[in-house]
Amino acid sequence: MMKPLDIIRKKRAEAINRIVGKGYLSTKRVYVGMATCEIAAGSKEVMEVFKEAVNKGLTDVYLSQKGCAGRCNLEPTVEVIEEGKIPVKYGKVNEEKAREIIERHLKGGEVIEEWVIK
Amino acid sequence: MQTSLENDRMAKLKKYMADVLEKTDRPESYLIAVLHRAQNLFGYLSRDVMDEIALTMNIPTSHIWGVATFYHYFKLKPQGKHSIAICLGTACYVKGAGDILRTIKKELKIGIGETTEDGFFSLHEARCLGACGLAPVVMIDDKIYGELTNQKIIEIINNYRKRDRKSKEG
Amino acid sequence: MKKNKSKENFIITLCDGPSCIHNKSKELKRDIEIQLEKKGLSDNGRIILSGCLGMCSKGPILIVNPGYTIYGHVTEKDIPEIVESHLVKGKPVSRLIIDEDHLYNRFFRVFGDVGFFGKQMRITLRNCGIIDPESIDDYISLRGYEAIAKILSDMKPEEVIEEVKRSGLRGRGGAGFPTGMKWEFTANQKSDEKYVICNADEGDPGAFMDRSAIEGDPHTVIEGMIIGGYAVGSAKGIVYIRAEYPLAITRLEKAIKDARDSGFLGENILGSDFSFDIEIRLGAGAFVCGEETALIHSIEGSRGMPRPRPPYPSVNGLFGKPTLINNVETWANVPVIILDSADWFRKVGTEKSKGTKVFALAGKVKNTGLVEVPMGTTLREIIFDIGGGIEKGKKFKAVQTGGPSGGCLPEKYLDTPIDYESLAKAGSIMGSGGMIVIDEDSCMVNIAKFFLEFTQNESCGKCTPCREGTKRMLEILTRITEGKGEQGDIEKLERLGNLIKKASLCGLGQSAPNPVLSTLTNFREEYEEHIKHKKCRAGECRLLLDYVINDKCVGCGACKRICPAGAVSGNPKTPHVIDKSKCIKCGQCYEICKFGAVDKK
Amino acid sequence: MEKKTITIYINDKPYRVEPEQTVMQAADKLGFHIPRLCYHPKLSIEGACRVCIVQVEGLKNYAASCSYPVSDGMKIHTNTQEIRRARRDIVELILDNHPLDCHTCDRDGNCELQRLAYSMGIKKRHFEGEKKSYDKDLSSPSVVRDPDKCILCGRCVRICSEIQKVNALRQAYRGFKTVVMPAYNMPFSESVCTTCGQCINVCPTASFIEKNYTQELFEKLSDKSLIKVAQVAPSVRAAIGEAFGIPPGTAKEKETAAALKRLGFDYVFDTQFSADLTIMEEASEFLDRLQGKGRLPMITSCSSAWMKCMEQFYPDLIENISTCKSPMSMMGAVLKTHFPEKIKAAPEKIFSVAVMCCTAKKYEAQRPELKINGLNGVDLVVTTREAAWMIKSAGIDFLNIKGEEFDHPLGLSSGAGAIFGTTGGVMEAAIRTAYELYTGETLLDIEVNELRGLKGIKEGKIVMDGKEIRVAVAHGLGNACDLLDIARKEPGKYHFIEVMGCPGGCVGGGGQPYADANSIPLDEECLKLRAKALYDLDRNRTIRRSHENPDVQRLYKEFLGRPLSELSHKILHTHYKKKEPKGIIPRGLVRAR
Repeated sequence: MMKPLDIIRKKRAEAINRIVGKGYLSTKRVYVGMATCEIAAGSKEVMEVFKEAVNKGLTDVYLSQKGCAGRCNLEPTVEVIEEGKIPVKYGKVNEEKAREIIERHLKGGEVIEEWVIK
Repeated sequence: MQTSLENDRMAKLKKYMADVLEKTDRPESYLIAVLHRAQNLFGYLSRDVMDEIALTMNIPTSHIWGVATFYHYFKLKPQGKHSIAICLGTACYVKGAGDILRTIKKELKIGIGETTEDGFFSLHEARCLGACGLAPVVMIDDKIYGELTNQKIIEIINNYRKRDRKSKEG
Repeated sequence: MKKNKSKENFIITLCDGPSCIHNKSKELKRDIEIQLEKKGLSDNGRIILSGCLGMCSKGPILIVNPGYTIYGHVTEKDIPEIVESHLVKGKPVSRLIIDEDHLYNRFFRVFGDVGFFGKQMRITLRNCGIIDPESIDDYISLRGYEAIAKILSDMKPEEVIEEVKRSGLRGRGGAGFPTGMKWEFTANQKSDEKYVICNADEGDPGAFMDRSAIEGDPHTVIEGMIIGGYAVGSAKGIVYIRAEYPLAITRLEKAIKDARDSGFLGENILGSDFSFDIEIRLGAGAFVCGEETALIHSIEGSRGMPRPRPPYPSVNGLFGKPTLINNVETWANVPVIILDSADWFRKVGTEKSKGTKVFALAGKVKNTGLVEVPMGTTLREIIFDIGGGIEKGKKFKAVQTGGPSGGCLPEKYLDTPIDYESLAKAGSIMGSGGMIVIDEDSCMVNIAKFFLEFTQNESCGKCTPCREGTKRMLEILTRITEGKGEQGDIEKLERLGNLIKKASLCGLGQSAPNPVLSTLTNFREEYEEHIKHKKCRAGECRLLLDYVINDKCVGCGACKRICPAGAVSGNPKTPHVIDKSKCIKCGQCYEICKFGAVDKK
Repeated sequence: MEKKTITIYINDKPYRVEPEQTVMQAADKLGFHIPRLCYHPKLSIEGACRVCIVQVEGLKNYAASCSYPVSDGMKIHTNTQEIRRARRDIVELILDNHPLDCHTCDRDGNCELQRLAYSMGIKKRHFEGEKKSYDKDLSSPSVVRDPDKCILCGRCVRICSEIQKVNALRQAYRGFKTVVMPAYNMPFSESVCTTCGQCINVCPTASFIEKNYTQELFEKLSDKSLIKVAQVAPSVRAAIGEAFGIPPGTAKEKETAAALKRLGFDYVFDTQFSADLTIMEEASEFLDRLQGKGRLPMITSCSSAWMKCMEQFYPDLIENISTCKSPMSMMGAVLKTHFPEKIKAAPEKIFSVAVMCCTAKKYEAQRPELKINGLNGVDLVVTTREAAWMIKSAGIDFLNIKGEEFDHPLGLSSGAGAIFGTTGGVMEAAIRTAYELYTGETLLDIEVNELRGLKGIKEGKIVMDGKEIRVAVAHGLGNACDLLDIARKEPGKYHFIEVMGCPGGCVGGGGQPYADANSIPLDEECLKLRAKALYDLDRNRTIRRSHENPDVQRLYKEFLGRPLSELSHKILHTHYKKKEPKGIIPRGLVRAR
């Protein structure tokens, strides 16, 4: 019989496979904060913008929601993570900024420095 | 129509209670859950609803009344169309929620726990809505408005009024 | 700050843990700066001093990003090599690299370069803001539910308890009772049924870390509870959560369902003979239900009124059965302790307070938000280093910790290290972790009144001291803020406060006077000013203000028309005057004046 | 084996005490009376008032002695200056939210709060402020609820839910705004309240008090056009002396009769007479049922609170209730029919007053179905307390009064009538008569010990002509409900059930004198002594069986004919109906909480 530790290892492998299957290995991973506080600050609308972009053919991007990291007065926050690069954290993102992040960062590869949380 | 809607709600509540009774041998411990469900369906807890719960769940009415009045979440009167919850958590308070509350009270001419004469707004206080970064905040229905000023809150209230008027006309 | 718009190519992090024994980060930083200057790289990256990184035994620690390469035991001699090889040639220095994989440092990988986060240490909130909280796969991929597998494979219940005891973990909800001992008491009871409860009735106004934790990483709490259930011999867990947290409830519901579907909850977990399941019960808006026995009554379907202890819930709890209650943050620590070991955990923090503590930093501070720091971090570090200091260049006046049960600490306590004992000694408490920064614009009497109003409103009404006593204290405070304070009021407040503290039935009552007593100790002069001179130095107590018309007045008459007391006089187009004796201090003249001609003093 | 003991220190002196008890229990036995308020030995521990706090070395806070357990080596301080001051301040806080109307209050002189304030030495008030202000509930004919006087000790809520299991009362709202009330704050008269008055008994203040009819009665007593007739319940005589400082257990039968005559009653009759009458009817009815004419088990119907409880919670068992009116109402019926005939007066000129140990009798007197030719059988009910007050108020020297006999023709009673006032008494009386009616032989061993005493549910058996009759007795509505739950489940288990709504039976009624300064309400010893007074009266009577009462025999001969005659049925029997006030629940799983 399998020990629980063996079972969990198997489950983890399966989980990772599923995540990868959802496109985790895309060049860019985008995380939109979706906690009560983020939503109150308008993150739902921001998420919609990203979703729409993905639906309309934005490729090589893995889009996911995340909980609140705790940076209250800069919410909504969006992270863009690329392997081998420093993760980029955008604060106070609204729909307009989200569109620009899509254009300039996700498509154009430019980090929009003035919106980055440091 | 109104009554059939009420009947429908009552049927849903009864179904919920039947499910509770089915799954547990401690039904009284689900009283608060049942009250939540009832308030969810009816908007508030009426005597008729509480009587029904007492009979079905086999819990003394006095006990249900004691519980319903103890917890501030439960409303014992019909509520206005929109609920305005002003956050009086510490962060909001320090950032001037007291002032905002005064403004709302003056604007709506009601106190906390009351409903405007036209049945349009009910005013409540909330402990902390968890949006401290946006303090001071109010929650109208399920939408949070933050970084309020006296002027801003009046504008928001007026927007609700306008929208309602439009939907009536349109 | 951004002199150079050139692209940031690297970030170097140096561990600068507040209680670090190495304490060499500042010197190392200087060495690196010199090396960077030499290579002309100064403008291409940043050097960051972080909070404790939890790798103390291998310190000093230096991390190079991108790539998250961790160097251990770094000395000044190693710096030129690291800069030359890693930053210039892009070849990491393999002899210095250490392999550390802790559960928490994933958060740091993403957020470590942000000043606000870099100074923190994320154990309980390790996954918040990192994973999709609605994806159990995300959680599993980060060694989620491995702690369960580990105990089910290799540990007896008493070994689990021993590990928790050894970790030094203490309850994060208030008084800081040793968690392992609580577990042991419950485990020692013989009973056909036992319960494990997660207290998520976060009612402290201004605290929202439990909500964040559940919304951001619900599985951690679930895993902690399963471990607790295994340790004490319980098959049934209940999460008691505020109804005001709909999103947290939805996420928790989904997480429980997913965990059940994946075999982490339910019968024969992971093929073992241990079974455990979790149910959610909603609160309904009663702060007092954070108290254990009140919470139990609430789950039982009654008014949430506390009962005398003993008997403690570990002996006689929910439905009269032995019951283990911990709060969200406490539970979230448990999987880490099991996987990263108690020995590792107890290295974080101070002698008597181990691990980290989450605070909800709010109020008049620049960076508001959730802060998780190792115990022993000072208030100053949190407020000024992480929080960025006071907004709008105002002056710091006090910090309130512990919510309505805590106290207000003035500047002289800023260097107090945060742990249960030090805060208590200073006259406040750790509490559930609310931390409100107060500046010179706030009146301390008013702050005390605010908190007392809250507890008064939330008092269940069962015991006399709390029900009647807080009411009388509030009346006295109201009197003082309205300029009707009398000689002897301060003594009455102290007499009542001490009575309520020592004679009340439950923790809510016993701590209700704290905000008043601590402000009486630390800001007594403000009370005295209110009472003797009828003055509020912060200008917050309306009725203590004098409204005066200054020379900007053009005599438009707006104030005269609106004044309900007929206190304004003056001829058109000449400056008006306010008759102090008639003024009722409603402030309407101040609000209506378009010329800024009315002063509040 | 010797009992294990531990050492505790009270005020620095060591004492050996038993473990597993509270500090208060241990202290009580050692002669330290720690002040207390919400505590009641019969009820669950509330720990709310905080008056009983003590200092325990090593504890940061004070410990409530009512709930804190003793442990070996514990050092307790009950009377330091600090704890005295803390207790004083707590009692002052209670007073600060309490009307300052002691001298006009119904409980002036026997109020626990007043006594406490005195013993705390509260001379000054430091913390006065806002006071609560609510309307009195005067809707019930029996019990007045005055929330302003309530100090939220919760005793009423606990006795109503734990002992009586009626659950009419609960704390509602919370904090400073907590009020004890029926569901929805509806009038008491519309609630499930059975009017038993036990809330009055345990209330330390005047928050619950009987509806007072003394002024109305004084008025009527001075009305020369009326013939004023009183009847006195058995347990009144067993307890009224306590209101005058006489120790419990001293029956004051003749003194009560004499005092009531001095008050201005034209006739003073004895409810024990009509108790004998009740037995004649009830025993006959039982034998009828035993022979198949009606449902078994038969359940007694003397207790008014019980009747309301039954109608609300056990409507399916209404047919099992004896159709007999209570002794009070039987007397009332005779007073408005046979008696005026006999003295040649108009029935409407008879003003019929019942002096009862009971508040529920005030409710019963108003039941419309008990009317006789459109007249109330009983026009007015006063409790033992009200009667005692009237006697004092009228300047009658109860302590030195010379006793007088009750008046004829409705004043003579058997010993069986006397024991009607205590739990098990009705059953015992019924057995004495039923046995003889059934077997034709006199029952010699007439004291049925297994039906005496304060056990919640008592069972007994008698054999009549070889037939085993199984009987059961319950006192207190909670026990009664438990008993009926058994009877409902096992319909054949009993033949005959006696229920009295109050703890201990009528001797523990809601209208009995308040406990004195050194006692507690519903003290078991006191209840036993009151019962003993009645058993003594029984033992000292030459006539101890109801059917041997010559006046009862005469009443049948002159007026009623025989038990269960048509006339009996018309005036001495009644029927009960299902009642559904708001807040009713069918009895089942949940009762107490």
